[in-house]
Amino acid sequence: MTQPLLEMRDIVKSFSGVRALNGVSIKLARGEALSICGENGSGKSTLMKVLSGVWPYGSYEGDIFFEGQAVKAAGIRDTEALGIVIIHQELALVKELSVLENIFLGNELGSFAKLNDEDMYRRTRDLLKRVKLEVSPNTLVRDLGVGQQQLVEIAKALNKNVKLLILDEPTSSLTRNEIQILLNIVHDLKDQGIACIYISHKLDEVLDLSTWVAVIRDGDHIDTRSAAELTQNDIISMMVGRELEALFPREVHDIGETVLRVKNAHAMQAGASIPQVNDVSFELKKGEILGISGLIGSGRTELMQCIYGCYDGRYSATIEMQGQSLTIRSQRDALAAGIAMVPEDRKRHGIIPIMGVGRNISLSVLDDYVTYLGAIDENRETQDTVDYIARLKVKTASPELPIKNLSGGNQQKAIIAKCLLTNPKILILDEPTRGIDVGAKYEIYKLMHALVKEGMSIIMVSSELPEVIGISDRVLVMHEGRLKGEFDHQGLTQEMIMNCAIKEGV
Amino acid sequence: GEKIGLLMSDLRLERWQKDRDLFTEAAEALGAKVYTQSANGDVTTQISQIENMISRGVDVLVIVPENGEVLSNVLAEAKAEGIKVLAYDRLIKFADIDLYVSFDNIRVGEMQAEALLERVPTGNYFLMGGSPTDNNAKMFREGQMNVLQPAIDAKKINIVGDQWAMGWSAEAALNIMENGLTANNNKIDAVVASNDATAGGAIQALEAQGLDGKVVISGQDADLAAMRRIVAGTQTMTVYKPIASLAQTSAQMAVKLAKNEAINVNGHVNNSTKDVDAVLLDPVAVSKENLDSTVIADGFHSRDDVYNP
Amino acid sequence: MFKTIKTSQLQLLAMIAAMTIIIVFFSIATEGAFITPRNISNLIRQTAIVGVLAIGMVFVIISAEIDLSVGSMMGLLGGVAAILDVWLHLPIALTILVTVCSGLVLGLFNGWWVAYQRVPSFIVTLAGMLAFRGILVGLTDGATVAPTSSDLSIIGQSYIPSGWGVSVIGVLCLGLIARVYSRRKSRQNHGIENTTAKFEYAKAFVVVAVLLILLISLENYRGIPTPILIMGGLILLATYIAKRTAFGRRIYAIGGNIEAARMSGVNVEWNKMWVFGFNGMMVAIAALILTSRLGAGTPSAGNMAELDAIAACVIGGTSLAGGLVRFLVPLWEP
Amino acid sequence: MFKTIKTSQLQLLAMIAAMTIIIVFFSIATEGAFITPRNISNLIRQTAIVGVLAIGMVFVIISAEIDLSVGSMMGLLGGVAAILDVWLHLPIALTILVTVCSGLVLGLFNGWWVAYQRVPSFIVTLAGMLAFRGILVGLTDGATVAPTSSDLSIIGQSYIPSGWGVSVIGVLCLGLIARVYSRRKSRQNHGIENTTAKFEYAKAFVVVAVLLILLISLENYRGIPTPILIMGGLILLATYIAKRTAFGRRIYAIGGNIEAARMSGVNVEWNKMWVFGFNGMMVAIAALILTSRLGAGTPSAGNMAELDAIAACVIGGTSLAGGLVRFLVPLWEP
Ligand SMILES: Nc1ncnc2c1ncn2[C@@H]1O[C@H](COP(=O)(O)OP(=O)(O)OP(=O)(O)O)[C@@H](O)[C@H]1O
Ligand SMILES: Nc1ncnc2c1ncn2[C@@H]1O[C@H](COP(=O)(O)OP(=O)(O)OP(=O)(O)O)[C@@H](O)[C@H]1O
Ligand SMILES: [Mg+2]
Ligand SMILES: [Mg+2]
Repeated sequence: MTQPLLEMRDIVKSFSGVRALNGVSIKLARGEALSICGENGSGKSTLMKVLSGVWPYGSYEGDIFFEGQAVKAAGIRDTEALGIVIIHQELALVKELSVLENIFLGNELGSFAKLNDEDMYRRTRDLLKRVKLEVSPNTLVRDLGVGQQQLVEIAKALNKNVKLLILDEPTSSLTRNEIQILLNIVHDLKDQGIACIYISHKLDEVLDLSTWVAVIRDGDHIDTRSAAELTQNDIISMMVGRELEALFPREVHDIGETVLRVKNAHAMQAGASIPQVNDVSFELKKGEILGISGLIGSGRTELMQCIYGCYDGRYSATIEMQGQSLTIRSQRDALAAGIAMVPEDRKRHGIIPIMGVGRNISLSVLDDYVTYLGAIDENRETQDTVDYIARLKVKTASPELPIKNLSGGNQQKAIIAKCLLTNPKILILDEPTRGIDVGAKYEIYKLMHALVKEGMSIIMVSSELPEVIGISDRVLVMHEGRLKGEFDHQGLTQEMIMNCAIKEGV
Repeated sequence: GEKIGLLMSDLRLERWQKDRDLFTEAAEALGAKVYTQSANGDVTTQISQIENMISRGVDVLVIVPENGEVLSNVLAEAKAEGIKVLAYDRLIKFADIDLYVSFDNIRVGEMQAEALLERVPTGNYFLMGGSPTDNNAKMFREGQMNVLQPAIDAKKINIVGDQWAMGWSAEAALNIMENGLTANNNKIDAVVASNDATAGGAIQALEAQGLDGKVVISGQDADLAAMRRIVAGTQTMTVYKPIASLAQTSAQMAVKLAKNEAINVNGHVNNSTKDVDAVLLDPVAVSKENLDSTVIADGFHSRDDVYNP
Repeated sequence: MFKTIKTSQLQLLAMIAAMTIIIVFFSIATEGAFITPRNISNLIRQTAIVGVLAIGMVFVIISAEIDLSVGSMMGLLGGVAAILDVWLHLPIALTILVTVCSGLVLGLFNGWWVAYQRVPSFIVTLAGMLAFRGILVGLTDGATVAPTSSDLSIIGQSYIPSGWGVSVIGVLCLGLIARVYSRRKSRQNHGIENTTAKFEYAKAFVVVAVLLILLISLENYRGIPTPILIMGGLILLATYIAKRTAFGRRIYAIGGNIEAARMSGVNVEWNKMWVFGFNGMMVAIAALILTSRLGAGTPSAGNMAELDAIAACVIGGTSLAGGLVRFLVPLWEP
Repeated sequence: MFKTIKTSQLQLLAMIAAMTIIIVFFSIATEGAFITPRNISNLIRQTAIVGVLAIGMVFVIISAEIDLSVGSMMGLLGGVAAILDVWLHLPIALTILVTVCSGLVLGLFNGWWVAYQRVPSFIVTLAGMLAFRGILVGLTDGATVAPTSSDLSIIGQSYIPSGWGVSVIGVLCLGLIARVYSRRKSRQNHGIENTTAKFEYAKAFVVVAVLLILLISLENYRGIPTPILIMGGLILLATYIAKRTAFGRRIYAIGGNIEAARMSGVNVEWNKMWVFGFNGMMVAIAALILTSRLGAGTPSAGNMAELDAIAACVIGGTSLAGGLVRFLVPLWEP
């Protein structure tokens, strides 16, 4: 390594006394890619926030050098001027603005008094083509799915004058195709001499892309090694501190009779007459994990929303549970019937940011703790939430810490805890392991198996094919709102699912 | 018949509802048609309402101004259209108006002070003014001081507090009085309150100290609540402005203005633009002794209402 | 195993400092008259009405809505109370009951439009502001309705006899210390690290001290004013609802993230409507105090009171953005 | 190539329907007096002040803040204008300049507290509401400052001579059609799919027709009232700022997701401060119209005007939550 482009030395960052980073050092040259691996809450995002100026100079200890110069950024604008561009783990798009407006936000073309919309339009279109996103530049971001929004973020970053691109878990909400697009883009950038820092829990991507892999555990820098000499298992053992026997624990389930029967589900896009879910019928059996796969926008989330009673357009579906027909008009009806759902968009539908972790977890079952005079039995409540925090290994300083201060993966675990506390018969998980580290994923899979053994049934929507294949007993594949195929897990391969998900016709 | 636009400042108060009813009745008896609007205490609303009346094509505007100094521009328009303007109860300044019908406000203040001074020639006086933004409130105070100043100079009476109740609000008066009593250790002998609403608030504070009926207090408007307090002995006096005569006189004058007939005036008041023709009516000081012969005899309140609440 | 967060120490110091400054400032400004028992009694008596309004408003604001109609509604309900008392000579208990129920109904009506019809609360309550005032003028013909019965005066103008006051405050102080103790105990049981005992007890001690000083000043004048007792009781009730009941928790969740609350099975509409209902009852109680204090129902009563109430909430720490700060009375946080 | 969304067709129809209903209703209610040219002239003249305030307020609300001080500020600036005119006899141009600059300064002052000191705008402007009113009473001693010079009256009370009015409206109509045409052209050049030509021209035609009908009614009375011309000009300016400048776009972003805006490198504080600054200038212009209409500066002027302005914004479609609806005047969307 000659003159490194970036060097971070002994970075220490604490939040009200708790050390999130404990002396981390990294180095990176032009044209190289560095992956940072670590469990949820190990401090990866925090390190990147220090680098990009979100935490300004002075709020951390240690030194940062970029192109040989010490960086003392007061804010994100300073680092952007240097050519450091970050795509945050939590999406930073303005939902009310269009794709075009978001991409150029803060960097608008044109003079002070007049914007040059034509040029911006042309450039946006080119950028969207580059990330292979087929939407109009004038679409509002709120009308895009999470995955599409992620692509917009990437386009936005590409639009800037970038020397160092930081991607904080960019692929957690993408399917295989988009991930491939993204990986290709990053490879191109590397060839152009642009450096990348890449954070992901998907180790195959990490090995595919990186020159170097740095591992962080609990804020401590474990090691940085050349990617060429590492295997996935090496990384895992560095991250977790022990060996995992298998990524996907497979267990035999004792599958019983049908508990849920969904017939003729239809859903129309709000305000238009484009079907999102088109005549879908399926069954779920007791003690079964049912995987649902498909491309982004294939209507999986919408189908789940129909079952959970929270789709916000027109929809209809006949739902039978254990032979009884059910009318589910709201989330409350669903919960009362024993159906719980972990939503896809954690920030929007999952957490109450300012509430404590514990109180987020107990929100759905408050009625169970009510004693006299509407009072909550806090003793019992705390007992249960603390139990679940321990059981799911949610990493939090205290159950009273506002949930917004938790790392993304730990927020996800807290939401799963919330659903489990309702003691559901049917658990719907929409992208349950998005942004969760391998260790925790493993825990969640084991938990799913345990739950199913207790007689629960699980529907899991997932864009990660290995996960779908590795965990489910049965897999449904959706395409453009229709059910396209049904597979048993025995002998199922990723190619079979992809073929089914992409193929037109029956 | 003649079209009369009646523009009230604030119909939310009992006092002005009476004015409206009496005026309308008298004017319609003379064959005129009356359109009424209330500005609910807002100056810009009143201006808009005057404009709307002009475009309705009325012959006379009878205005109770919310603020008598801000109507110059809009009244210039009325003048240009040949519409006559009568200022009702409150003077309109900086404008070419045709007639001013009112009670003598300075005289009201004098009556209040005289009544109190007669009963308590020496002692501590507390001044409870009306709304600080109301010009009439200042005229009342002027009248009060006309009477009180000689006694102050002679060191017979002592002013121990001087406050203004925002918006003539009873609640504000109550708080002011409570604090006033506290600051003076209850050593207050007379309260010069400018109207019955503020008097009502002050009396609540006096009552809490067991001073109601012991401290003399004035008022104005002859509200029903005030009449009952006078009967009960907690309020000393009020100034009764026979609204009936104000309303009826104004109605007659308005119709005469509309018909371009001559008018008998009994005074002139300068409004910074000209000496306006004025008809000034006499207010009446009402206390326990003469309430039957004035307020009740006029039918302003019924005997039953006053004596049997 | 877990740690607790310690921002509240600062808060406490800030409050004590602010109080000291205010007291010193006014004492100097009024040449000592400010800290006489009688003046303290006056001061807190005069804040009772706004205080009660603020209690209801806090809930509305925490659920990320606003109520601009409270001033007019207080005027209207005060008028209703006066009419029941003066014109209809109803017994005091019935007057109170009818007024509070009317408040509940008006509040629920506002809330129904906001929650179920999805009209922004700003519009609904702006309309309410105009409508309620109009109804009041219509009901009373713009007249002052007076004089109220002596029974009604008790609510706003009387004092609690000495012995009672002492016991009330005594019970409060004991209750507070008991609560601090039991909470520490339960935290320990769940392995949540406690703030240092010294600090928690210091806090409780400050509260007890303030209450006792207040009690002594008030007893030195005439005893605890009834409206203050009412307000105190309502504050306790509101604190209880906000912090100990499922309803309070849900409101907080709705204000924090309405969509996530809905996904968690919270009946958003119902809870929102009842927030307005509760607010309506608080307005009714404030109206009773007002009418009792004035000895009359007047058509202009409560003008602009909504602004005072909102200001009290905001300055007291509830953020308008909804649910940011959860304590009506930070000192009461156990 | 891409599709554009067509919800605006419905919007257009709804607006036309609403207008028709209102006109018919009032015509009947007022026995025909409603649709006389003179009354139309009155009506739109009377909305000018609230209209101008609403223009500034829209920006504040879009950036997810609130300004409760505009009523008091308008009172104060109106008083300042009256003092400059009545007491100091300044020439009209100087009076306007000083008033507008004072508005800018007051607005920036509010904005500085909100943006840089992070005090919630609710508190800052509530304080402003009280302070500005207090300063006004202090300046004028609670008296009305009158009468203003005849020059000042021009702003609020005069009319644009007939010929001028026709040309102004004519230019507007031509400009509008030219804009529709050039926009279609440029979209075509860039391969953006256009809505059908018929629809776009129909829309432009409706706007032109409404403007012409207004013009005819107004000319039938005295011509276009100056305050309406001012308001119209400011609406054009505001629409331009909101839709065609980087400042406007950034305000939307700040209102929509302040964190995202900050992450995108938008100088959030600076832009917020200037939103209040712009609002201050609008308040100053409204104050000039007000003083000119009143022919005086009065201490109670502008009371509660903040509520009217906020209501106008909310009803006009800006969501209080900030930035949800982006059109100041839907009809003007080209
Ligand atoms: N603003 C904050 N206040 C308090 N603690 C914080 C804050 N931000 C982060 N933390 C804590 O710092 C630690 C590191 O968080 P960080 O977000 O960097 O984790 P991460 O490695 O990115 O995890 P993930 O893989 O889940 O994204 C966590 O324990 C988190 O709770
Ligand atoms: N509010 C909306 N308005 C318009 N289009 C929408 C809206 N919400 C979603 N869509 C579109 O609907 C399609 C389906 O969305 P969604 O992402 O929920 O499907 P999915 O199969 O669950 O995909 P994934 O979960 O992998 O993102 C997408 O094309 C998305 O752009
Ligand atoms: Mg992270
Ligand atoms: Mg989905």
